[in-house]
Amino acid sequence: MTTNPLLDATGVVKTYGAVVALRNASLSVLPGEVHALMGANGAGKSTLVKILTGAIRADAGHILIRGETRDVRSPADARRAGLLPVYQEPSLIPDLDVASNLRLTDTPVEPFRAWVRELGIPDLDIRDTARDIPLAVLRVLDLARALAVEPDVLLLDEMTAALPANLAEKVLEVVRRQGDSGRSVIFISHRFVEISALCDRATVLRDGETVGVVDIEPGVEERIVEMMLGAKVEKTRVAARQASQAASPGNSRPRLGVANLRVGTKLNDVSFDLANGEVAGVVALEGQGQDELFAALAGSIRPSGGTIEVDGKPVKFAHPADAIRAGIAYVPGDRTEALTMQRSVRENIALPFSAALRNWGPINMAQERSRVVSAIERLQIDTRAQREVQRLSGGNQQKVTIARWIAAEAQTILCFDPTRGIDVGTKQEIYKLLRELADQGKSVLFYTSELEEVQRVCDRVIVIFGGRVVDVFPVELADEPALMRAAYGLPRGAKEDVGILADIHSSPVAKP
Amino acid sequence: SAEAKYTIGVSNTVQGNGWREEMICAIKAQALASGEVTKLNIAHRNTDAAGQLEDIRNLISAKVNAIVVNPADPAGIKSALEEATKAGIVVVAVDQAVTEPSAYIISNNQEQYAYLGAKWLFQQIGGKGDVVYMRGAAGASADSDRDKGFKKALAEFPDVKVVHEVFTGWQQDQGKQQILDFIATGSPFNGIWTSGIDNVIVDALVESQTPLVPVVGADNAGFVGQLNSVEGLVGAAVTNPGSIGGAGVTLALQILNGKKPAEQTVLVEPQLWENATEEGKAKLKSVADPSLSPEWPVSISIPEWTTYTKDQIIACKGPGE
Amino acid sequence: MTRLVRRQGWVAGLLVLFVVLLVITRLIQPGYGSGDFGSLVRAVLPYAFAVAAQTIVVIAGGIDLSVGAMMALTSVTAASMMDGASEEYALFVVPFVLAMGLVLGAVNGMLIVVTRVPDIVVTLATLFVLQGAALLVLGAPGGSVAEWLRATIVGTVAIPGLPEISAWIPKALVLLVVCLCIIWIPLKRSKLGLSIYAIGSSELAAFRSGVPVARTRIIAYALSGLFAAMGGLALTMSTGIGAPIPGPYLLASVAAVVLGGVALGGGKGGLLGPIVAVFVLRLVRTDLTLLAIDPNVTAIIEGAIMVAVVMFGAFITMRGRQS
Amino acid sequence: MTRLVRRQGWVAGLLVLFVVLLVITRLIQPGYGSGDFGSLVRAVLPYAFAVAAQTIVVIAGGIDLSVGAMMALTSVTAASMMDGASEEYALFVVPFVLAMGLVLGAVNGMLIVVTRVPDIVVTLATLFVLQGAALLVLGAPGGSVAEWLRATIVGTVAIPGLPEISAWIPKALVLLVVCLCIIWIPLKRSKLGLSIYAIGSSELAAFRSGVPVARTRIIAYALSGLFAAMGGLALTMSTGIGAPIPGPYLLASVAAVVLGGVALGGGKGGLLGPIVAVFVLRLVRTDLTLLAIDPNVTAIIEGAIMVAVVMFGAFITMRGRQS
Ligand SMILES: Nc1ncnc2c1ncn2[C@@H]1O[C@H](COP(=O)(O)OP(=O)(O)OP(=O)(O)O)[C@@H](O)[C@H]1O
Ligand SMILES: Nc1ncnc2c1ncn2[C@@H]1O[C@H](COP(=O)(O)OP(=O)(O)OP(=O)(O)O)[C@@H](O)[C@H]1O
Ligand SMILES: [Mg+2]
Ligand SMILES: [Mg+2]
Repeated sequence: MTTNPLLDATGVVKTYGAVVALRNASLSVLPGEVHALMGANGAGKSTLVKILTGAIRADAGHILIRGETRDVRSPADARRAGLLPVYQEPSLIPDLDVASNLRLTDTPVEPFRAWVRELGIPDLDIRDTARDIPLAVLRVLDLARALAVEPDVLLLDEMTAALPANLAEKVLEVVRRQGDSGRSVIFISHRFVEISALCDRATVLRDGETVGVVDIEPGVEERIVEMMLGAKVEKTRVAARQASQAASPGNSRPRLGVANLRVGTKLNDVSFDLANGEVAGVVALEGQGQDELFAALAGSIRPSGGTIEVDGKPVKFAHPADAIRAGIAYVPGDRTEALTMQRSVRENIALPFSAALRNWGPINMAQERSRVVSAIERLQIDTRAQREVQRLSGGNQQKVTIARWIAAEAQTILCFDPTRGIDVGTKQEIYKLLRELADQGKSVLFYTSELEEVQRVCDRVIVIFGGRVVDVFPVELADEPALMRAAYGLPRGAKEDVGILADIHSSPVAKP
Repeated sequence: SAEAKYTIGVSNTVQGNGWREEMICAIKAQALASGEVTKLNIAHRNTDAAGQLEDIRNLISAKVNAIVVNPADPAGIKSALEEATKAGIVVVAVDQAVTEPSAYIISNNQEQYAYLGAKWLFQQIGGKGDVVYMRGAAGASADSDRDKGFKKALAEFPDVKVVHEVFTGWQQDQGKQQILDFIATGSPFNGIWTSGIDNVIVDALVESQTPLVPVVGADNAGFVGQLNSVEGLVGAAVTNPGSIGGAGVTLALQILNGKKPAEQTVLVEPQLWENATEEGKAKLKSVADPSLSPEWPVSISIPEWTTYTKDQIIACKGPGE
Repeated sequence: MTRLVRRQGWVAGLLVLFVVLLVITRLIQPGYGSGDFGSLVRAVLPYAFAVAAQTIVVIAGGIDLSVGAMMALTSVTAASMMDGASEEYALFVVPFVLAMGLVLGAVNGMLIVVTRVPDIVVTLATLFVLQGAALLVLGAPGGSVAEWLRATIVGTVAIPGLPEISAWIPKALVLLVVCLCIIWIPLKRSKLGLSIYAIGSSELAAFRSGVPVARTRIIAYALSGLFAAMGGLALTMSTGIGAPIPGPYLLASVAAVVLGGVALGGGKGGLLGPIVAVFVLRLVRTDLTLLAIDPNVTAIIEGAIMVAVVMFGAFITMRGRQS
Repeated sequence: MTRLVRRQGWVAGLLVLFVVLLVITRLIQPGYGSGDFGSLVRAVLPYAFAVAAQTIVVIAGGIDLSVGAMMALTSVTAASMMDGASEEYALFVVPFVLAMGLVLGAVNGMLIVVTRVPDIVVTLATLFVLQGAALLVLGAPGGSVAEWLRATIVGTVAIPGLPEISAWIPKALVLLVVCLCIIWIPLKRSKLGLSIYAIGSSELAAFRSGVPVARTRIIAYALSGLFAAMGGLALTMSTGIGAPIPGPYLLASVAAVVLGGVALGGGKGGLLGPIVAVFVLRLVRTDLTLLAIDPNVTAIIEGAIMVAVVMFGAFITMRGRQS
């Protein structure tokens, strides 16, 4: 290789008390390449990005930018050095409008607007306050803001994780072009499709250490996974229910019966049943009413019409506690909505079953402890930093949100994109866990933004569009193209391929 | 000839204090007893000189005929008092002097108050020893006047030493806390001078089983009662009548009726009642009034200046109430 | 347009409330006129500066418990420096005291930034320290003020040919508006102002957007100190003395900030709302005096009004959000 | 064991500080003995209850500015009810006043929950209201207290056969410990306690986890009111009267909560830390008295100590995290 690296970091170390976030990380990025940074949850990817862009200081390590040592002390320094990050969390100032946010960072407005349009948001009013803008759009604005100053190195930390497929696709297109025009991109994602469609090389982190750099070529996936996890994992499809089981739903009442459910203007008319021992998938584009559906079933908002039945009995939820009493648990995609971040893993797991409504009595410590411990073991939660949940990595936090419901012995679990930003190994575990729960007779409603998950986990798929159920697929027919078409509201059997996921290798963004 | 025709405004900047409460009640009772006042307009809250300027100007806006004011500071409210006089309002300052020359003043002599009590105390401990000096509120003008009197007495007794000086803020709980803190240090002392936070000090001495030393306080009902009843307590009460407020109303009405006093300033001189001598004991017995709230000065009236009855001041009702 | 109404709705509401209160005042006291309005403005003056001092740190996501003590210290400093000095000497005293406020405020900010101790704790501690310092400067109220300084807040501004209108423009109001605008308007339009809002809204996001968080916070506290020094000077100018015991400005400033629609979490609101809120609160006090309400009840009424106004505002805001 | 030290490190540090201060006190005043310790405990009593009241709402993610006013109101109520009444009547007065605190606290909580106005605003308003109410009950300090009540905090507990030790156990300390433990320990071990920490940590997450947020918040404020009422009673018991103007308990309670390691954001900390912090702060005051420091300077020193301790704590915490 003749070109010198644009960015070259070696021996980076960062510790938080007893937790070693980075042990010995290195990363070398060439001009014009899209470089993937991969690793399991908690491997240290976000930490490395923050160090490279001056958001936190490393304990040790050398960072060369264009061959020169540079001490990047703050994000402002990083900008001057041509490094621009899009962090895992949105970075716009919530109470300022978009225009002020641009002024604050000296971002030129016109290029920004152009990028926003390019990224698939035609109607942005830059006088809108950031707080009022939906999360997915904010992520895109963050990216556009970075692109508008034409950085040499763009660092994208799980940029696509919270995006609906249509926006994610645009992002991938744009990122690919950055590489083509000679700028470098560091790209973090847990989705292999994106990595293989986009990246030239990948650096793999494990436990804070760089364990390898590989070129992306067909078939490299297995190797990366092996490096990431230190062992070979089976990435097989989790067996769906036996056809015979699936075929006999009539013998018992459904666990959950939803009829003509309406919530405000977002959810117009949704009806379906969820059987005992079934995992039902829900697929929808961003903002089609799925949020409201889950919130209503979880008791956090009141439906404006329709009925919900649990085990054949009609119920009305005024509070999540009512839903919890009815055995319904809700796992949000955004962990901060579920966890009390300053409290311990134990308290977080114990909270739903201990702090039950109308029961202020003493906690049965021994019983609580045993239930908590068994849930932690079951999900193999990394408890090194268990005194405060906020110190766990994203993936481990997500495991806690699921563990609590296992400890609480919920009968119905509503999972809203539970694998968002989770590494492949953990994902497999979660798929397996959901199947196991189903085998024990529990019911799972599973919304996902990653269509390939559907066939791994679900028995059946409910597709929602415009606040209505537009189709219900048996799992055998629910391949990604079919789901994608249905999600866009197209009738089954329509011809056009929609989106990058329809056929990855012939789409224009694929590598030559 | 007394027909009700005047509105009187009142401005006071310390609330929740027994002395000031007696002052307000005396104003109300005197206004009622005089029969010449239709309405009292009372601005009574905890605030500073700037707040009192605001209150006085509001009273000017309310078009009162006279203002009785207990100044937060003698100089700080000059401008508003001047405006009041210009607007034809009679201004009477009570309790403390003001620098505005057009205002009439009827006041307790604060410097003399401290001097009398301190001198008695120093004599009582034999002209030498350690005394605790429990002042009022830091920065209050009555406190600095009293400090002058105290220092004057102290200068006359070179062998008397102040071992401990604190500001009680004229707060009972704070004063008690401070003396408890001081007792807790185990430092010896021969006498205590207080700026009117007195009965809780005696309580503290009794509760902590410290030998009783001479205590000087004000003529508050509780303290006067203690001087009469607490075994072995030697002490003196210096009068500082809160009923001066009633006198202020009388003076204001006299001026409104065209009877101006010869002097712009009328001083009410304090008296000292002690229980070290037999005649002192008799005097203290005669003035004691257990029916009063312990924080109220027992001198609830000032001869020649107030005409209300004891029931009226205790009822604390003004005209129209 | 609707955006403007939405954004400035709270301030507009307060202005309406103020006008309604003025009308009520005229009903209670038919003679209430321009002179009385002048009195109101002079009463507002120290409160307004205290509120400005509080507003700027609250917008920056902090709180300043030392506002009242800072005013006391600057007030006694000014009064004791001018005591017995010539009229011209005051020309030096004023900038000196303002600089003193700026520096003390910056010290507050630096302590917060460097020690990482929460603002509420640091300013609580400086409250004690400044209060003690004020007592060291002047043990009792005293000092004096230059005549020309005192004159700047007495009387009205003469607009030739318009005696009617000029009677309603007290000098104190002009002084207040000038002092506030001279700092606030350039600030609001500068990147510094934007940065202050940014760190108040989200410190992390501001840091990641390249805002020098520490420096911005220190400047916010320094400006707060400057406003507090103006408040101290206003106290000295109106009373003619310096008083070492802090007046009721701390609680009043927090109350007015809240009433003025500035979120205590930071990042939101402006200066106009809190200033109008101060006018409202002072006028309420005037009305209570005019009505000769039992003084022990006035505290209850003032508290109740505050809850009522803020509750009403919250109600309106919620309705607005639903529709 | 190390876990315990780490978890309770802050509290342990404060305890060490307290012991060091005691030793210093003995050095300054060799005669400092058990009787003086008794005085210290009696001085601590009202502060300790004020701090307990503040701690519980701060853990629940709020703040209560009305603590001092609530103490004043309960204190004057108790004192005026007992004034001239029989000794037995006090047996009724005590539970009545405690219930009053509980109800007033609950009203605070309900106002916050129902109106959704921020806690700092609501309790600021109730501060004014309660202060006014206290003045209506007693315009000036007054009332009295039953002798047996007063006796419960005077003297020491007699442990037969151990006069040495029992001299160091003042009744006031026993009363304090009993009152705090009787509420805090069951709370800590109950689901209610878990819920209070949960809403302080994240309201949304607690709501989603089935915690009845509104009810938990109301209960937290009610318990705060109960502690404040205990504080009011303690005031009446130690002074023998009720005083309508709030003492310095609000600022002191915030200071001690912070010094005691309870995060002002909520969800963290316990009761022990703030209580030890109160003892430290009072002992500092004793030492300053012993050293006969100029009273104007003591305020400065107390402020400086507060910053220093919290700074030192922050420093230790940061080092601990790095190693
Ligand atoms: N502020 C902190 N305090 C303590 N530990 C931390 C902190 N931030 C990160 N860590 C720890 O550092 C490790 C690396 O975290 P990091 O967020 O970099 O992981 P990641 O690779 O981005 O994981 P994910 O894919 O889940 O986002 C984790 O073990 C995490 O618990
Ligand atoms: N984070 C939130 N998001 C949406 N609504 C909320 C949230 N928190 C509370 N609420 C609403 O506030 C109201 C009160 O909630 P809370 O959980 O505290 O009720 P509760 O104490 O159980 O009341 P009750 O006992 O009367 O049923 C409910 O109507 C609830 O919908
Ligand atoms: Mg990450
Ligand atoms: Mg992640």
